[in-house]
Amino acid sequence: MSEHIVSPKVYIVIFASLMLGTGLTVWAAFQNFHQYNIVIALGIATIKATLVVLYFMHARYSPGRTQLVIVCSIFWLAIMLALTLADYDTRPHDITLAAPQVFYCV
Amino acid sequence: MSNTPLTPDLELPDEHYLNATYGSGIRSWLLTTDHKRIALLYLASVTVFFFIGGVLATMIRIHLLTPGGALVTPETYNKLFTMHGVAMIFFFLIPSIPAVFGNFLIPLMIGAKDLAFPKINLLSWYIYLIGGGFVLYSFSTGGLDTGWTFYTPLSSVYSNSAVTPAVIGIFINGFSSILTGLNFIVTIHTMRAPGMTWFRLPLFAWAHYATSLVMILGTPVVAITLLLAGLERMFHLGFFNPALGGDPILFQHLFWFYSHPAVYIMILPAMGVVSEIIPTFARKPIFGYSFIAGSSIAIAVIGFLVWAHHMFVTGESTYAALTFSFLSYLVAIPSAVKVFNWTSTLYKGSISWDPPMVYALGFIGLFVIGGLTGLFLACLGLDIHIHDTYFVVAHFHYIMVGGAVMGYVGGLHFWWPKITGRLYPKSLSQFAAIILFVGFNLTFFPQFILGYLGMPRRYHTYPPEFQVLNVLSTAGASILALGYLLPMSYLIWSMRYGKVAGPNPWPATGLEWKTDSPPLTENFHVTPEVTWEPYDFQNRPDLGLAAGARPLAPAHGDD
Amino acid sequence: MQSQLPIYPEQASNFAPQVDALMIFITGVCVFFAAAITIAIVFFFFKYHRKESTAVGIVTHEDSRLEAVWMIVPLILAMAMFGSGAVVYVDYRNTPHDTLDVYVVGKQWMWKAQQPNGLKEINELHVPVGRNIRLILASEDVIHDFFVPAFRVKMDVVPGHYNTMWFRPTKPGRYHFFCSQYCGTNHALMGGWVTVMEPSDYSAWLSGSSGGSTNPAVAGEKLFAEKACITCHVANGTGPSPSLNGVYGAQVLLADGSTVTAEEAYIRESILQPNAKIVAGYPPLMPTFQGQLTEEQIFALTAYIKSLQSQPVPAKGYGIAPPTGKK
Amino acid sequence: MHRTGDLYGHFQTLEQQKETATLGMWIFLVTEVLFFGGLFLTYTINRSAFSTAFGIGSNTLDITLGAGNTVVLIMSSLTMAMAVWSAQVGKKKLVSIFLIATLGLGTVFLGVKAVEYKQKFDHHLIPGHGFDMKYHPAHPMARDDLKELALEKKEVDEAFAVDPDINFHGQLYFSLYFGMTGLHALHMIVGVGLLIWLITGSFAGRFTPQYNTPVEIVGLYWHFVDIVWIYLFPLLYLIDRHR
Ligand code: HEA
Ligand code: HEA
Ligand code: HEC
Ligand code: CUA
Ligand SMILES: [Cu+2]
Repeated sequence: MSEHIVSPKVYIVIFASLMLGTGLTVWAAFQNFHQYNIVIALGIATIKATLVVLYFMHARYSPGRTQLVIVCSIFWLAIMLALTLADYDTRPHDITLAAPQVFYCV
Repeated sequence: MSNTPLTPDLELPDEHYLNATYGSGIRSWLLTTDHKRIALLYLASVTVFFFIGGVLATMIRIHLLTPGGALVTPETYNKLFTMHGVAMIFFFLIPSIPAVFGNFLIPLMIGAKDLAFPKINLLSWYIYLIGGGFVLYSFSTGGLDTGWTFYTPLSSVYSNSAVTPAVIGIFINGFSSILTGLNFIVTIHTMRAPGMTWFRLPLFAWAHYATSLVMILGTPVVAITLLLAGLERMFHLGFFNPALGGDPILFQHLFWFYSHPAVYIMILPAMGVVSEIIPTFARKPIFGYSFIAGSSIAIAVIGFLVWAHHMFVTGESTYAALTFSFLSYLVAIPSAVKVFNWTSTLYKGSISWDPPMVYALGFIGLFVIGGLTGLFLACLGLDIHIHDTYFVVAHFHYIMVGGAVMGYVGGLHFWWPKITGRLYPKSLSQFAAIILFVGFNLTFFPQFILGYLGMPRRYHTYPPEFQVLNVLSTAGASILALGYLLPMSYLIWSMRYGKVAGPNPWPATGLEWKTDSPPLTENFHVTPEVTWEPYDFQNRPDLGLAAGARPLAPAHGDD
Repeated sequence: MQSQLPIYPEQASNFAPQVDALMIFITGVCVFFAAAITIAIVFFFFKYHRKESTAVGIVTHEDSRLEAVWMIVPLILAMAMFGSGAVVYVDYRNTPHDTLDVYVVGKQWMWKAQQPNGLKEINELHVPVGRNIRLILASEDVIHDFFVPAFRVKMDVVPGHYNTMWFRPTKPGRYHFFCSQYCGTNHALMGGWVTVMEPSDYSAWLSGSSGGSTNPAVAGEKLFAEKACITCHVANGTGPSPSLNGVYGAQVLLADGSTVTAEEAYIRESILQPNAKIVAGYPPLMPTFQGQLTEEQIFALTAYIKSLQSQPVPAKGYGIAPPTGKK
Repeated sequence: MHRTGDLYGHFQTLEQQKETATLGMWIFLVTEVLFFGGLFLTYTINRSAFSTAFGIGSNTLDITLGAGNTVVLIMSSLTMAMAVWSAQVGKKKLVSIFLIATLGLGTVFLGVKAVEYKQKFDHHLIPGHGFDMKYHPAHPMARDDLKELALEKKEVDEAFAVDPDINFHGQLYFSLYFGMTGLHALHMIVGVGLLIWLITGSFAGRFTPQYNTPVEIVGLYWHFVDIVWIYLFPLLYLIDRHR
């Protein structure tokens, strides 16, 4: 396994982008994008996370096996979230969470 | 005695992992990093839990002899089946084959000196012990009465039993399972001997690779889920408690996200064992090697997509139910592939009746019934009726006891000579297999009928019309208990008095049989090089068998 | 009732024959496979039994076509099972519209049912034969499950959530019902009897034994005044809030542009979490009644709102789409 | 298990040993993803059910501390990456320096977290009996804009009028807040322990271009913990800020 050495320049660039991303999320949070606020926040977070994985964690230069491991983790997380949320989203009247206070008295 | 044509009078090797001492006696076991010794540590500890679970099962069956309940109070009965389920699932069956045979055999089978992370391997055993300790503490201080599924809000708010230590115990134990899985995957990836390509891996290793996938991807989820339920109980939080806004169904989603795949943690290794035994005793290459290997992976992957089939009547959305039912049927196909391939392997074989083979065939029979009844449960319309009845109880005992435990006992018989260097009485063990098979069917077949008649599970008392079938079931259970006592006694007997087995008593083709029995601490005298295809009897003169009618594959070197 | 060793419970609802048919179909397929495999194993076992201790078997080659066959054939059969099961399930989960509604509350460890006229029963349930019955299920503590083997139906009773189930009894008689979701100590005792009666007997029973009970719609009307709902919800729609006349079963247009059908769950939500779904054209004025009403009172209010079906529906503000004559 | 130099006896080569360790760490991180995943799912479902309560809860967090901590953590990731680089190119001194810097930043992060927890405690935001999401700071801090506070108080009061259960649902938010950040902090503490172990090694000059696996795999772990925070920050701190 010939080791790939990432140069500090790359690290600095990535670091700068991460800082930029952080600033951007905070700024975006104070704007009103209606239901897209959350999408934007998570979008930026995902870009940041991707940068960390690819460069700080060297995934870009890692053997295919490592990349497969990463993809698997995302895939399984997605399965868990997607299938569960699919159930919640397709329930007819979702009042599941309308906590009733039950004091049954006959 | 056993079929040992080429090994007349043998003696145990002078030096092997059992008599090698590094430091003084007991310490050399408790601090060992030898995967074989750790496997034996696990063997001892899962046996303890099997006993505990078995005694509880016996009490359940005795209690159900009469409609009113013959033995214990309702509270106690509820604790019995809960503790039975917890002990059997989390502390016996999930670790059983992987932690015992997986640990012992995977390095041997792939020609490595040890697992990738020997210290972590030892650590995982200690974690298991700590988790087990918590659970035993819970059992002995008030017991546990939530059902092994820990459904909220019963477990997190209403139960008065010792839920918290049990949940902590299972949480901790989860990490033992994760570390085992991690170790296997890395080992199989990086520690293979020269020539041991992926498609020369024994199917047992494939099965464990798939199992490990489930362990590392599923276990963390159940760990966090039980942690949340435990926190909810301790600090009155409300993740799953509707009175505070939480959602009890969410707990079920999270729980089954692990616990459905977990059933494949239990069955895949047993399938791996059977895939080793069948070609060995049919003396021919397994039919459809790559399909069996692939189906293990397919089961592990698709198995993650079906969990909510345990929730068809919770009020989950109709669309979700349709999806999960559909996917449940898909996961049946790879299992079908395995069964058909095993059966075809027998065709034109040279089949012997050695004990492991009898267990393996028993496995196929019972697993097929168990698996096929899974199809009844996966059927949406039918599950409305049989959900949470004894039909379910029968289904999973057929797979877990008839399938997985039978595979485990079969594996014990198959590798016992390798582990201890000695053989056990042949006809007695065949007899035990028959007893197990008969006792098993008598115990659990009536439960299918009970379930369809509408007897709900987890009932300490039942309407009198169900009594006849319950009595039958209890009668079967006593035969079953005998069936388990027999192997336990003669295997222990054989450790001292059994005939010496020699390196390869059956003979079998795997690498593990190319070293001494019991093996050296470093497993092999020299690192082996693999030049043959898996389960190839024709081109293996070293096995000392009559060469096949015609050599099929090009002859591979010498060895 | 039946022979000494019956293998299936009585068939007493519209679902029973369907579920039994599924059972027979799947059993047929499974017995076929189980038998085929067993016979093959036993046959091979004897036919190819090893005769010489050093004999080896004859290599048979992998055959992808064979593998394909035994993947595809089971797959087709499995899809047939899936499809036929799905049909029954979808039918079960989609309640017809002409149901007789009975409210059922489960709590550790008893069942309480309330008939449409307010009659209450404990661990008993009386229903007329031949009518579509809908059970509206609520739990006060943990998850329970209402299970009638003779009807082949069950449904979990989940706290914080209404589940419904329906069936049409087809045979008068008395049938066991059970709690089939483990719910603590006396889970096994949490059962009772469903009595299926001829419609005439049923109405006689209702009126005959309705001594102490009040009609829930009547009780609901009283509550409607007591809890001051009436101050806002004026019948002719002139108040600050929508008239509730005719709302039940209608399509309601919401502020976010979507519509919902005003069924029990929606009404319950409107009372407990008024701001979850705002009716188009109205301000979110309504206070929550969370914690101020018992499950039973919610049932009563719902029953009252349902009874407003027959009242004249005022000309619409924005909110209520005209009732879709389906009721 | 005997050992020759840095090579454990059951491996053939150092390269194999390194490959094994790296793969092992990656797989461990997969389990971590799913471990946190369960929490994220719980969070998602509860947030979508109780968005008001979650919004109010989120607005009680101190965004300056949160954002500051994000910066600190990203910086520590940079220094960690640099430590790996230094080991790879054989600058032994720099390894120690960067590791110490990482350790320092990690400690700062934990310190800030402690300050935040203390604040929550003072504001009665610990789930349980004393929990009260109505904002009534006993001693408004200097930077608290009183006008904004009043506005927030009004909003909260309105929300309470509509849904008296908001305190329950706020507790859900804070349970998740403490659960998620607590678990994250626990991972940081483990990371700090690992760093201390590395630093002692680096003083002994153990990490060379030939052998730097420990630095590299601890680095992987550290970056992962950073990633978790990258998600926690917007999810917990930034809900409904625009109002
Ligand atoms: C090792 C354990 C194990 C295994 C392997 C399985 C395997 C399967 N299980 Fe099982 N199951 C459990 C353990 C297991 N299960 C447990 C413990 C429970 C109860 C939990 C609780 O509530 O306490 C349960 C409950 C359970 C339910 C929920 C029941 C309910 O509560 O209502 C369902 C529903 O779909 C189900 C389905 C299946 C299916 C489709 C398979 C399939 O994987 C089976 C595949 C195998 C075959 C199909 C046989 C071989 C194939 C052939 C011979 C060819 C012919 C095939 C076709 C025609 C398709 N199981
Ligand atoms: C690996 C898993 C596993 C195993 C091996 C078993 C093994 C057995 N189980 Fe169990 N069982 C479960 C997993 C398992 N079970 C689970 C998960 C549940 C659900 C729990 C829940 O609802 O929460 C359950 C529930 C369950 C029930 C339903 C309880 C209820 O719903 O009310 C019953 C009833 O018959 C039962 C019986 C048995 C029997 C007779 C055995 C036998 O096979 C056991 C035989 C073994 C021995 C008897 C021990 C060996 C012999 C000795 C130690 C000698 C000494 C004993 C004598 C002399 C008698 N089990
Ligand atoms: C302060 C005024 C007020 C009171 C008191 C009040 N409501 Fe409402 N209600 C409203 C308003 C305004 C709406 C429409 C906006 C909305 O959907 O929240 C509404 C909507 C509803 C709806 C949904 C109607 C539809 O057209 O979809 C139902 C059902 C309802 N209320 C029932 C009740 C009941 C039952 C009570 C008493 C226990 C009650 N309300 C008390 C103001 C009130
Ligand atoms: Cu109620 Cu079981
Ligand atoms: Cu399942």
